[in-house]
Amino acid sequence: MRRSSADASAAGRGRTKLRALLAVLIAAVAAPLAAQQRSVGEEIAKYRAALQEGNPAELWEARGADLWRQKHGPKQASFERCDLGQGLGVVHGAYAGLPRYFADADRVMDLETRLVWCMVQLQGYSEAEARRNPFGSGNDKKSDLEALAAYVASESRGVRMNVPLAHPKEVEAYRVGEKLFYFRGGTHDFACATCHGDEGKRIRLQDLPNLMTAAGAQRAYTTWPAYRVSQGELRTFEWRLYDCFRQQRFPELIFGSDAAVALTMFLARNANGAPFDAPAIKR
Amino acid sequence: MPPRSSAERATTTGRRLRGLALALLVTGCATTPGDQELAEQATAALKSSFKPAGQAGLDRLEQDETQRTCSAAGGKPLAKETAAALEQANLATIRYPVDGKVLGDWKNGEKLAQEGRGKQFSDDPGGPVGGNCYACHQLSKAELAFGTIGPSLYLYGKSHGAGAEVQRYTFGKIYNSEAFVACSNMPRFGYKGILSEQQIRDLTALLLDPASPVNQ
Amino acid sequence: MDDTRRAVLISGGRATLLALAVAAGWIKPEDARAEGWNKSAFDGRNLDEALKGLGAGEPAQSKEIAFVQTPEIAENGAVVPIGVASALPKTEAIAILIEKNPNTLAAVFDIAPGTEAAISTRVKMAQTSNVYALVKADGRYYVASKEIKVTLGGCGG
Amino acid sequence: MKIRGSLVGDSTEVKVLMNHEMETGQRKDAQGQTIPAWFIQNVSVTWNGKTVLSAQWGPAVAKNPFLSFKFKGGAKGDRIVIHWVDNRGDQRTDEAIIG
Repeated sequence: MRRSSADASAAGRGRTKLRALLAVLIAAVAAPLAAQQRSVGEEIAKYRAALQEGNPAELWEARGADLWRQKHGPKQASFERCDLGQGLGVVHGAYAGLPRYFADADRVMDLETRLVWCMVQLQGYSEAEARRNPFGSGNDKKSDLEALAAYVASESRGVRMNVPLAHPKEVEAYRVGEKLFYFRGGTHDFACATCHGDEGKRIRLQDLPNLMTAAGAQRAYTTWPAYRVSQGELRTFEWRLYDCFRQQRFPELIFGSDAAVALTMFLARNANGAPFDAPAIKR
Repeated sequence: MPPRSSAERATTTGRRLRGLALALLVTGCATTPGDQELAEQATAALKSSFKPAGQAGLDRLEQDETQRTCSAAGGKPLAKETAAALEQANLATIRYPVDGKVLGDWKNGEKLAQEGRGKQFSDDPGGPVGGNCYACHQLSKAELAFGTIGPSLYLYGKSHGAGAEVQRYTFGKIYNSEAFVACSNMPRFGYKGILSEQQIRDLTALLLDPASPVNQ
Repeated sequence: MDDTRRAVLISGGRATLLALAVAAGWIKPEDARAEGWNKSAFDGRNLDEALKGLGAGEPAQSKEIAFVQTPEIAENGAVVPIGVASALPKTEAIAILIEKNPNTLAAVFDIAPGTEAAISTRVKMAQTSNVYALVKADGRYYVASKEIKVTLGGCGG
Repeated sequence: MKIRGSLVGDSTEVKVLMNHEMETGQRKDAQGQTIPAWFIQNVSVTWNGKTVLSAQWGPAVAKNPFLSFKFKGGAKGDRIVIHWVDNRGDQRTDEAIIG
C-alpha cells in the first residue's frame, strides 16, 4: 500500500530519471498547492461546523423512541423486552457495546441484526418482514430500522466504546472482519484498505479515516449513524458498509449478513475506548 | 506485428498468471493452518453475504492471482521477489495500440477524469464509465475537489516531457498499474476492461498534451 | 431539543386560525397558499426578475449586512448553511437569493419588531454561485453578496 | 418538528428542524418522470400569541429545513408555536416550551 505514492514515477528502466523529475515537480508546485489546500480545508471545516447547529437526525431519534415504546407486530409487543446486551430493554450504553455474542441466537450481532431478531422473536414478524426496509427513502418509504438505530445510538452518546472480544465467536468475527478489510475484488481491485489504510488521505474533498489506527477507527466508528446531507436521510453503519461495497464495484452486501457483522465487529472493536458521539451529521 | 486475437491474448495472460501463482508458491506465501482456516471462514462469509445486483454479479468476488496475493499481504509490503513476479505478470497483459499511437483527445480525457460513474451495481450498464481520476489525484488547477490517495499529477506532462518512452509508460500505467507497482491502489483500467483503448489514449493525452489543463 | 411531537390545534396566531379555517373547509388550501406567498418573486429566473417581484428595484450595496456562519465552500450543494445579519435600523425583512439557481429567490423572512435582524437557515445550490442577502429596512432595500463554491462528492459521482 | 427555545441573556433563541421533503420540481425519478415540486411555502413563529417571525420559502430551502433566530423577551415556561403550510396545502403546527 505504502508504495502507491511512488506510482507515478516507477517505469522500469526510466524509473530513476522519472523519479528525479517528479521530485523537481513536487518542489515546484508544493508550496502554492499546500496553501490552496489549507484554505479549502478551513472552509470545509467551517461548513461542517455550521451544520452542527442543527442535526435533522433528531427527527429520526424521536420517531425511533416512539417505535421502541409502542406495541407493534402480530404479538403486539414493544422493544421493552428486547435485550441489546445490557439487559432486557436497557438502551443506555447498548450501542457502545455492540456487536457482541448473544447466546439466545448463538451468533454475533450488530444493533440492526439484533433489532431484527427482537422484531421476529418478540413482535412476531417474519424475518422477511423485519428486514424489508433497512434503508429508507423519503416520506413514503421511511425505515423503522433506521429510526430505531438512531434512537438506540443516541442513548450511547458520551459512553466509551467497549466492544467485547471474549467469546470465541466474537474473536472469530473480528478476525474474519480484518481479513475482509483487505479483500480485493471486483472490476477495480478495491478493498476497504484501498481507501482506509493510509494516513491523511482524502477522496475528492472527503477525508478518509485510516481505519488501521485506533484514532482513525475511533473517529469514524463513533460518528455513525449519521444524517447525510447529500441524501437528506439518516444512515446507519450497515448502510455505510453497503454503500462502500457498492462504490467498490462489488455486488450488493446483504443486510445483517456475516460479512457485514464481521466488518462491523472489526471496526467497532478497534474504536474501543473512545466516547461514542452519534448520530452525527455528515456530507 | 499483426494484432492477436483476444482468445490468443487470454491464453497468454492465463499462462503468465499461472506462472505468477507458481512464483508465489516458491517465494514463500505459505500460510499457517490458522491462517488457512481463517481464509476459508472469510471466503465463506463473503459467499453468503452478497447477492447479485444490477451489472454486478457474484463473479466479482472471484479473485484473480493479483488480487489474491495483494489481499493476503494484509497491507504489508510484498516480498521483493513476489512483487517482481506480480509486476512481471501484469506487464505482460498490457496491449499497446497496434498503430503505436497512444495520445488521444485530452478534452475527452478531462471528462473521463471527472466521471465517477461506471461498473457500480447502481449504474446504468449502458451509461458512462469514467476513470474518476480526480477522486484520487490532483490534475488541474481549476478543480479543487481532488483526492490525495494517489500523487498529484498536476504539471505531469510539463515535467516528464512527452517523449515516446514517457508516452508508452503513461499509457501502460493506466492500462495496468500493477505492472509497475505491485499492489498499487490504482485500478487496472485496461486489463480489467473498465476503459477502452481509445479512452486510455484520451487520458494519456490529458496528462501529456501541452494544451491540457494538467500542464497549465 | 424539547419534545415537540404533540401537535396543537389552538393558538392565537393568525396562521393557525387560517389553518383551522382550511381544516374546517371554509377556505380552499389554494387560497391559503396564495395568501402571503409572493409567486411572481419566487418564479423569477434571474436576479432582476426576483428583485422586481419583491418590489426591491435596484437595492443599494450595504456594508451593514453580514453573512454569518456561511462557508465559502459547500461540501454539498444539497445543504448550504446561510446566516444573514443586518445592522440596518428598522430592518423589516431579509431575503436570500441565489443567482445561478433555476429560481433565484430562496426565502424571505419578515422580521417583527423586537426580533433580532439575524436569521440562519440552509439552502440548496445547483452550482457555484453568488448569493445575495437582500434587506428591507425602513422601507428601503439594501444588498450584500458572497460567492459560495459548491464542490463535487467522492467516489461514484 | 423539533423545536428548541432557550434563553440567552434577555433574548430567546429559537432553533427549529422540520420534517419535509422540500422537493424542487427539477428532479426526475428512475422512470424519467419529473418529481413534482413539494415544499413548505409559509412558516410562522409565534410567542405567547404574538408573531415574532414569518417566512415565505421557495423549493431552494434544503430538505428537512433548519431555521434559527432570536427575539427579545421570553421567559421559562412561555409557549412557542410554529406553523407551516406547504404548496399542497398540507400543514403542521407544533409547540415547545422555553426552557
